[in-house]
Amino acid sequence: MNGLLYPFQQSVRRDLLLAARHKTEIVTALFFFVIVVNLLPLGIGPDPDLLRKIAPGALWIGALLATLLGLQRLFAPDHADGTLEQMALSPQSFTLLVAGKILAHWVVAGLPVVLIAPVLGLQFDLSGRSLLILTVSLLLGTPILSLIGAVGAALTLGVRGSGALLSLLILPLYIPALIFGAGAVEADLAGLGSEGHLSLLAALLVVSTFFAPWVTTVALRVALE
Amino acid sequence: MNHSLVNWFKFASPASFYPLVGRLIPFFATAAAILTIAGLWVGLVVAPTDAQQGEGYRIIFVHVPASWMSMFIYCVMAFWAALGLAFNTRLSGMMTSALAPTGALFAFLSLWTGALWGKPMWGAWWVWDARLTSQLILFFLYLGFIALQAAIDDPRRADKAGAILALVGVINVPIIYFSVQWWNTLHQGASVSMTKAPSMAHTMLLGMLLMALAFWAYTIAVALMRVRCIILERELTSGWVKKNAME
Amino acid sequence: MLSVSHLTCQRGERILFQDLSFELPESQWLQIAGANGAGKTSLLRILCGLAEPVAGRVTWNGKAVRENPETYHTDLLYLGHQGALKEELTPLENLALSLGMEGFAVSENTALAALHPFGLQGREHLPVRFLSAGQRRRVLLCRLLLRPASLWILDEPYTALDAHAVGFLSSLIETHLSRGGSAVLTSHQSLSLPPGLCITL
Amino acid sequence: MQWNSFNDFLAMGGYALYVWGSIGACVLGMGIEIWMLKLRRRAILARLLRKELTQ
Repeated sequence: MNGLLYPFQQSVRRDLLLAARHKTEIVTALFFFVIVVNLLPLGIGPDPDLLRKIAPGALWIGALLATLLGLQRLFAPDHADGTLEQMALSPQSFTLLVAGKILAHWVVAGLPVVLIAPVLGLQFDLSGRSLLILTVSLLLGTPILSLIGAVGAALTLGVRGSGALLSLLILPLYIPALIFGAGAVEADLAGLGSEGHLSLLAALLVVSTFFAPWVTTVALRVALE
Repeated sequence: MNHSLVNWFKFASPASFYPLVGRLIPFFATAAAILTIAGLWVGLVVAPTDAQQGEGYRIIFVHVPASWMSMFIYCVMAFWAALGLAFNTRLSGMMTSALAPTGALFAFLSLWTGALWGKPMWGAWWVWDARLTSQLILFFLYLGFIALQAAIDDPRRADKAGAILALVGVINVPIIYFSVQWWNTLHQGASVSMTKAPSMAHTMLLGMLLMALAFWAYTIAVALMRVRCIILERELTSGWVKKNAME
Repeated sequence: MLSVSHLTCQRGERILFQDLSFELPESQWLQIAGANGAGKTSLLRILCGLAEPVAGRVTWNGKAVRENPETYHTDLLYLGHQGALKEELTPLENLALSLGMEGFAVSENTALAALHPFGLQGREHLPVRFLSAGQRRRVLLCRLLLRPASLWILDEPYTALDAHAVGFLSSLIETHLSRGGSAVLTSHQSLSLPPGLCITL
Repeated sequence: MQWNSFNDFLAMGGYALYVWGSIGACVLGMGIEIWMLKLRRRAILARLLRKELTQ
């Protein structure tokens, strides 16, 4: 038993290894994000001024949906093959292992979105400064989506129709993150500065990092009964 | 099913709670009826016409109490949820599930009456006003809770999962209200706001208070009726149900 | 020492068992017999602290198992029905990572040394997907060698094992008991083990 | 008393649709909720009776 970090790191490593064995899955989640965001100009029209206005909202809603897509595979496979039970019975704190899984989910579902966001931002004719703020807001925001989403995934584990149910449960809880994240760029363009939005987003991140893994563990123990 | 389950408070066990509730329901039901009639009478007949909004403002006599109730019920649900998780009494889970549909109804009525009030005043059926938007999100939270409980078959797991969602929700409600407020001031500069209630004459306040009490009594009566149904559905096998289900 | 008092378990509206009490002292083993669906697995899950009984208490060394699970779990090793193995990972990775997550750093050759007595040479680097049910079971049983635990709770450990593996597992259990450990098993076959307690649900 | 005749009361100063629409929705909503609860209770008692007869 050496330290608290080792089990956490092993939990992250296992999920990343599993994701690496399913490379196609990472890529499909990313392409889903790209396609959803690119649908908007096709639906709304190519006018640059309009696109620049809706760009933050479009990218954020794309990130929201991409994370939601990935949440299905957060606990369900482990529940099916019994590894989740073993994690619940581990001498290490179950919350720590769950936190590891959530971090791995963010690395697989959230990080690619953050990395590709600037490229998509160019499609929406965003200026350099707005691109930077948008990427920072996504960098702060996507972990929140994974954390809160994990609570929903745990609550709907093994429940019939959990796909639609998960989005109904979680999307209302995503709204503060969406408002602060997408609003950051808007505020900056309006000259109000984006510090307010980004600091609130960071606060949301700290609060959810602190509470979400514990609540997810409680929900998982209920699901495992 | 031995009844030696040690419960924190005597009527926590559904068997002794069922007849007790049976006697309370008529009391709350009549109180709700009387208060509603009194409230509508004061609101629609006695209360004076408003200077700016004419007679249209009378919608607040149902709109504001409905909004209050939708938020109040969610907090009561969170209270029962916390109780259920802490003391593991079956009854708390049943109370939470019994309250949810009524809360959802009031959230919907608040949105419906808000739209009907917005149309004559601001010319649009839906106004992206901070309070109405938050009310809409609260309605989604209710739907999420009801959908989650409906999707889980095992009553014990449904209670616990619902309790967790209610507590997560009740923590998020103020955050959502704050973020929508923040969003509203950014985009509209708060020019259009429903929160500015018209100057409240004495009788108007009385009318709203009566309607709030009426909705409150109504909620208790309906929630108790529903909790009796839930008790019957869940305890169908145990002996006592056969005896006094008719009470 | 594991002690159970007045345990009652209910699934849906059916009561599986009622007022069950027993104690399992050190170096003793307990067989739980009973038809399928009699509640054997439910009892095991209650003993592990995964499920909550309708009534009754389960204590390990005097402390309730559900109070602070981490201390109980350091002594507990539970093998359930399911394989608890990741299909895409190799047996080596499965063992190393699952034990790592329990805080036991396992080097590659200790894991290899555990796999060989179970006749898994040459398959250490093959994803579990390609292994047969029996081989998967044996990979799982390697945890018994690598994971120090004083209480073993094994659900149908002998299923899908060939004669050699059955013998090896029985000897493993015997050495575990001789070192003061205790074990709870469910099984349909008659077991070539020293006489132990038995409960029929 | 604000209204000098019953029709004025019904007209509600030109906002009849909105005011009666709101109050009507509330009364309707509450009525439906109570009615559905009655149905639900009757269904449970019927199921109880059927179980009783079969035993």
